[in-house]
Amino acid sequence: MELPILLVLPLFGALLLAVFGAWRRAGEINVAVSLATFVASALLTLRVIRSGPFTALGEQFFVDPFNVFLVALTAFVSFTTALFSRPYMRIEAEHGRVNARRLRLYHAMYQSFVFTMLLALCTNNLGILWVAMEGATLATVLLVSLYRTPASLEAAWKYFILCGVGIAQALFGTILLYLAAEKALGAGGVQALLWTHLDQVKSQLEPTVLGLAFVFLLVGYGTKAGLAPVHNWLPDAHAEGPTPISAVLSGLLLNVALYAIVRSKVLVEGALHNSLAGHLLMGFGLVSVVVGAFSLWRQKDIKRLFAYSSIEHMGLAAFAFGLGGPVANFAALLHMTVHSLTKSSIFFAAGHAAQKAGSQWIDQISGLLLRSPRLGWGLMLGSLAILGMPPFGVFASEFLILTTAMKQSPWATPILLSALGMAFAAIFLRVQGMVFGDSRLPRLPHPPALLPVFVHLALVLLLGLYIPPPLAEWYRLAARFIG
Amino acid sequence: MNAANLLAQIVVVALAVAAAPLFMAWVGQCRAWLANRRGPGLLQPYRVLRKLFHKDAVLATRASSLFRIAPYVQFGAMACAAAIIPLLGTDLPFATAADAIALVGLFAVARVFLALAAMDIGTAFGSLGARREMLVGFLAEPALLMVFFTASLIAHGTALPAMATAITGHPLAIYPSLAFAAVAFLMVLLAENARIPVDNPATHLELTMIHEAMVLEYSARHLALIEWSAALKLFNYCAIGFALFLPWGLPDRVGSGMLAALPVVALKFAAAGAGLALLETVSAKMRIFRAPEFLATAFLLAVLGLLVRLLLGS
Amino acid sequence: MTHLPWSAQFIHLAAAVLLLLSFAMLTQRRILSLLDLFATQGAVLAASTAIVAYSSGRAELYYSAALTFALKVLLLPYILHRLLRRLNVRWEAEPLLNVPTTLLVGLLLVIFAFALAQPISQLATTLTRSTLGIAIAVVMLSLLMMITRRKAVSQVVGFLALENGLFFAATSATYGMPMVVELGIALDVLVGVLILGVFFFQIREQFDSLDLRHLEALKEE
Amino acid sequence: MLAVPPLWLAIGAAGLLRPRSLRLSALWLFPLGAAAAFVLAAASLAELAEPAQSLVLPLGLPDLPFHLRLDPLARFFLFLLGAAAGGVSLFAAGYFRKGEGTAPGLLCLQYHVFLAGMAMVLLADDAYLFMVAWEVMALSSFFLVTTQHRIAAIRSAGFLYLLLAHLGAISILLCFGVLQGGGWQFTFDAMRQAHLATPWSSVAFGLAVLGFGAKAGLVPVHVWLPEAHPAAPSPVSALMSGVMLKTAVYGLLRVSLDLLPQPQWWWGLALLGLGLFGALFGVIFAAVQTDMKRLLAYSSIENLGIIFGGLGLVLLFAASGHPLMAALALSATLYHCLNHAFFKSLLFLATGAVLHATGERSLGKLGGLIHRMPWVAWLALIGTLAIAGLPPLNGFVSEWLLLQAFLFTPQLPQPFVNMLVPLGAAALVLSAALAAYVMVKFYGVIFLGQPREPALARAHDCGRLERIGLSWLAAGCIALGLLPVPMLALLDAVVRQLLGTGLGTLAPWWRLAPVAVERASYSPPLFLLVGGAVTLGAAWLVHRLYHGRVRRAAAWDCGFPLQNARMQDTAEGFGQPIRQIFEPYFRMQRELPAPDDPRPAYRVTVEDRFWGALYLPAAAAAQATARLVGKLQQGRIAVYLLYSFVTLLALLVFVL
Repeated sequence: MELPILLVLPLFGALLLAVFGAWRRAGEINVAVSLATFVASALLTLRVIRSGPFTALGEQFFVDPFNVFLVALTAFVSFTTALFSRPYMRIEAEHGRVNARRLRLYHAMYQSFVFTMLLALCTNNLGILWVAMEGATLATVLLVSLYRTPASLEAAWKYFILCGVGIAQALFGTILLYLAAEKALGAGGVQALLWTHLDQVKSQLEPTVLGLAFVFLLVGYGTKAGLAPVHNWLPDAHAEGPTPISAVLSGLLLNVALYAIVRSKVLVEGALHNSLAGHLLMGFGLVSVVVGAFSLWRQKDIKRLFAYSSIEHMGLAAFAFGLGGPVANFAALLHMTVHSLTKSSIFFAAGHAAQKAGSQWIDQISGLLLRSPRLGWGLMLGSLAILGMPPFGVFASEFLILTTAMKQSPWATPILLSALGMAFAAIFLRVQGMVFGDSRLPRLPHPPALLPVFVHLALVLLLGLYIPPPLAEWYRLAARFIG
Repeated sequence: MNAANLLAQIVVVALAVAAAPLFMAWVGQCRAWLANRRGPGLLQPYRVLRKLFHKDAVLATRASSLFRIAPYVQFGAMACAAAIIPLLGTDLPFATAADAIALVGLFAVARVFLALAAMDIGTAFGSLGARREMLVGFLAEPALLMVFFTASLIAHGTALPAMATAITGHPLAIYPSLAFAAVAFLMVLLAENARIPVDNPATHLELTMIHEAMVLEYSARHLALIEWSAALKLFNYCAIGFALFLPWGLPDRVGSGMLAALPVVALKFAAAGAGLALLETVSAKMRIFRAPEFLATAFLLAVLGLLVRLLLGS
Repeated sequence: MTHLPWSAQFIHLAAAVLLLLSFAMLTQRRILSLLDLFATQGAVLAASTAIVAYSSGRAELYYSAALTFALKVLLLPYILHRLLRRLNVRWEAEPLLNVPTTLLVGLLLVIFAFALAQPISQLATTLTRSTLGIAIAVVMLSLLMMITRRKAVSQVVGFLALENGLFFAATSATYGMPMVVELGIALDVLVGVLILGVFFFQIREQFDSLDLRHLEALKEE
Repeated sequence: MLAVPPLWLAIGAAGLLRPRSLRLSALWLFPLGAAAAFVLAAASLAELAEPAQSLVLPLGLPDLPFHLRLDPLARFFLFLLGAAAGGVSLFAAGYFRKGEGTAPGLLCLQYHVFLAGMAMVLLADDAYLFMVAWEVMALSSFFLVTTQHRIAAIRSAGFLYLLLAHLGAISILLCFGVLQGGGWQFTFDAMRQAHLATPWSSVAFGLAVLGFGAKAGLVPVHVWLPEAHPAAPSPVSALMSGVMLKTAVYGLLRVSLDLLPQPQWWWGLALLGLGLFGALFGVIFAAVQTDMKRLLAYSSIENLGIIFGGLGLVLLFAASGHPLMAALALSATLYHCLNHAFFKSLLFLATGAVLHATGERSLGKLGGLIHRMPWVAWLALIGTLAIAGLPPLNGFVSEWLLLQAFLFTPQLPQPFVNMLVPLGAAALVLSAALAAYVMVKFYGVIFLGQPREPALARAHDCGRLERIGLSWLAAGCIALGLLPVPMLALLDAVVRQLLGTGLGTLAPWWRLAPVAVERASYSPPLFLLVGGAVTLGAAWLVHRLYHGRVRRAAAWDCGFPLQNARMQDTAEGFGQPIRQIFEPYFRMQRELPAPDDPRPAYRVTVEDRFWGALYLPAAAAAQATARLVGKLQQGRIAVYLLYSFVTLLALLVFVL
């Protein structure tokens, strides 16, 4: 019963906020709905942990450890982001950057986005997965252009077109998958797109077609996951949209897109009996890591900076999934978790910092530690965490990924490590300039919401030092599901 | 370590301390003769010391206690060195307390204290002298160590008695490496004891002086101790030279043999003093910035000696 | 060819027309004509879907055909027409690639698409499987069109044509996707077009033009 | 012993309770931390020779929980940490009076996390915990370095520090990756058992040298050190230089002698060359510095160079089958680590006291402080003499031992190595002699002479806790100088653990004779006894036989009455001979005044050639690559679509 509630809640929230979104208390409604969603996801998680994977609603929905962990993560991050967005959007309104209508749009679309994410994660139907992914684009594209500045319009346009084209390629991939599945599962069957059924017959699927399908799916969903060289929409959209949206794009959307790729990879690997899919994923991952790391060097905009960092980290996770095997999959799942926690907390801090400075330009922000120490520490620690500094959890996952890579494909490790070093130099130099030094930044009209920042960072810190056995068991189960 | 040994040790040190000004005077006398002068006589240093000890010490107002300690430390270090060097025998008890490296360290202690004392007053001369002294020191010290190392490769140890007996204890052989080392040692000796061509003990010309610039502020008993320890240092260096390159005639146990060795040692000193005077007479003082080249040459010669030793095994 | 049933022959004809229309769209510079071509493409698509439905006896494909007709022949062209009239856009600016080169590249893409379709269509069990190559070619030509156009509207038309190609691929290779997916896709396309409409106004409001040259400011310098 | 790191963490966390309260941290937390440090030192020393103990904590990664291990090597370095940190913490309790930009409670947290991080590095027995502790150590020290982050130079120093630390950590991580061999096994135990092929073990060794060298300031990855040490508050500089650099030595020891199989002789030779080059390089640069903490930082480069050179010798001997000589060299190296921890911490703390009293770091503005700050001055004198390698203090002992190791070079299998090792001895003595030069400059310019600024007249001596801290470290210098034999006997357990052979018994306690008394011996107590007796006797005799009368008068002014403090040698002046002799080493810019300049000014800057040769080109290359990659994002949507299209086509071709 948790599953329908989980899905209906954000949908209901979206409708509610479409009406009351401009209300004075809309932010609180948003938080309340998100909290309810999170509670539902927690219940769902408990159920999966207790009784294992299950399908629901005529096999249309399927929950296993792999996606339920992402469901919980998604619900959690969307809840904390809602917490953050309440004062943030209020300050934005005060600064005159959004009016009541746009605020309503914002709230309604926020919940719709959460709905599409959860739908994409829970559905058993690869077609619906595709529909939900496209829906996620549609829900967020107007949010990216929320400020109606030339730059935000341009970013939204690129986001829309590039992701639209990308996702169209994924649709073709899905069609090819369907074509192959029909052969195995019988023509015209509704089950032919159900992942659970496909998974059972994956070794009978036609390899050539599946190889081609995987290329389409990889390029298609890879566009959404921000893998280089089809990542170009990502920095623009992250930089120009409101910060809560940057946080959820980076923290959730990229994860879900990667999830879609991994689901397809499982089928393709089963059919191909070779590691073509893994190698392709590793290649994309490696290119993304390198492109992301080097692009960081020339950034002047704080949100663009961390957007490139997301490309880098998605590349790392993709690389790990490509490596395959229990350790690498475990590491990739851990990496997805800690990345989305850390990156969203960074965006929270960076958003407030930019609000303070009245600009996203890095050289306009300085001395955060003097003027608002908590914000400064949040940004500093978050950045260090994302740079893979122990004892934060990102290090744990990077350690696992790198050590596995050393074992399985040693040639890739120097590339990865030097890219990580490059990223460190680029990001840390800029963050240090913003956090340290003297400051003339003004005070904010409302106290910033820093609780989510520190909650996220505390979780990431915990994961770096201690992964609770249930969580570890859960990751392990999920890793086994991915194979 | 029995009482006789201890007594012998004390006697040797006392002898060295007492004889050092005499040797200084002997070198001065030889130089005077070579310059066709009569010279002040061999007792002149003792007269100077006595006069200085009787005077009231005049200290600069800004002098700290470091300034007052330094002469005693220097004197103590030199006397200690005299106890280590096998002057009259190779079996004196204190020899095991320190080896050649410790000896070099001892000289360094004296140098560092004197340089610090020179800087203590805060005059231009003092710091200038300190700087030049340390410049000479940092080049001379490694060179001296390399000389010791060459000898230690022959002796299989850095203990000074071992070095002294290494040559005498074996059948007579020619050590080309020791020739290099000897030349290097001579150069170090000249530099370390403020002799021509590196420094001129007889001049107070500020452009060139090293040692005298440092001790400019000292007077009375402090100056006396410094002068005495300078003499002792020269004496010690010569004794080291004898132990390394001319160790013949040293008894290997405490006893009457030491008395017999006394004339031999005196003869060596007389010859060395004359040679030193001759060397100083025929050479000219260098510019101060040639000094590093001079000492670098010494260092290189010593290293060459070491390598020759390793290459030829001789 | 002679022993093919007439329905298959019709479908082949429709496929050929679709390919031809794609080439026409690639070269068409008047935007209103482009819209007409798009509507025609939609009509051919709907017709071919209906024929497939008839020949294979699958009822849900009729719904698919009807949906296509309603959406791609009536609704979308109507919306776009209205937008164009209100935005007052008529001509495409000079394309990034000149027409002969575009056609040449298009030709190469068609060859590639046919090669690509070869192994897939051998697998398909449908009557229409041989048209899969054409579907892929339509997809690729639409992509090419998107790359070479400079006006936002023509890029969108390219995008919709891409969607058509995909739809054609789905029907030709598999007799269409499950209905629930079809509906979802249709909904997405519809919402997408509506949002695009909003966008056009926002863009014009900001830049006084729908030329994509204004949308090249965000870059690494 | 294991309770100390958590205790430090708790003390640090307690600082956060009232972050602005100076009383809490100065009166309670820092002294408590110092007490914990002393307990750690005492416990480690007492158990030094006990067999290894292991512990697995239920923390860390699921398949790789935290492994801890206490063996003699770890205990020795824990002793070093505790002993030095105890003194430094006591000093810090008195030192952080005003807060240094960061709130005192936060500073207390960072400081104690730093201590705990170092302890955990030494305790770690698996790669993950090691890396975590290693980076925690780097991170906490980074925050301590950037305490006064409002100064731009300090920010860039901190950045450079953390960047190089991170690159070093990456290298170490790669090294562990190689060490694991084939299986995914990251406990040190598993690494010991992994049989690595020779080329791979050489790769691992190279990576370890690079990674640990970056932390230890090994040339050419030393550039952060002279920037970061002056930037940090003095107790932190003292800890970084005295202890943190030693964790790098520990790491290299752990990898090269414990984790790796049989070492190769050329590793030793390479490390010897690198280390001694670094020693010379460091001391030459130290001689020309004008900032007192930079001078000490370069001196740390020198000392770590000597230590690495010693390690090279150890490896060389161990690989050539001369375990006894290797044991001698290892004892010397470890002893030097301990010595350096004491005297360098002492000197850094002394500079801190000077800095607090005068607000000046530049040697050109100090002078004559022995009159105003006698405690600091006399205690610093001990450190100065010790670091200059003068008997009977501790610096001399390790130098002596190391030279013995060089001199007793047995017949090595490679003839040319036989030739090179004595050259190493030459480089070592040269750098030791230059160190004396440097330290005379350091001490003389700061504490002796006339005050170069009028403000120095207001300088005050340090407080009570600070004196205790300084005295502890000075006492350590003396004790280690006078009693090397008992300490070496304790060290024997470490040496035996790493090499299998120790130096054996070194009796009697008062005489150090590692090989044989008749070949080489050194007896510091006797030495001090005789030297002291002669010195005091001479003084007694002089006063007894003559008199002790003293008159005070102005210093002689050569008849030129306008002598002032500016006529003394400046720091630049004192370094001038070195600058001239070693000119090709420096990238020097000099501004000389014209003869008719009414306001003559002299300025000289001396820079490291490695900047131009290594670091700037690397940064430029990264920038160029970044520019190239930046071209991907050039703004035109058609091009982005083209990327997508081309990627798709390329992959399709690839798959078909």
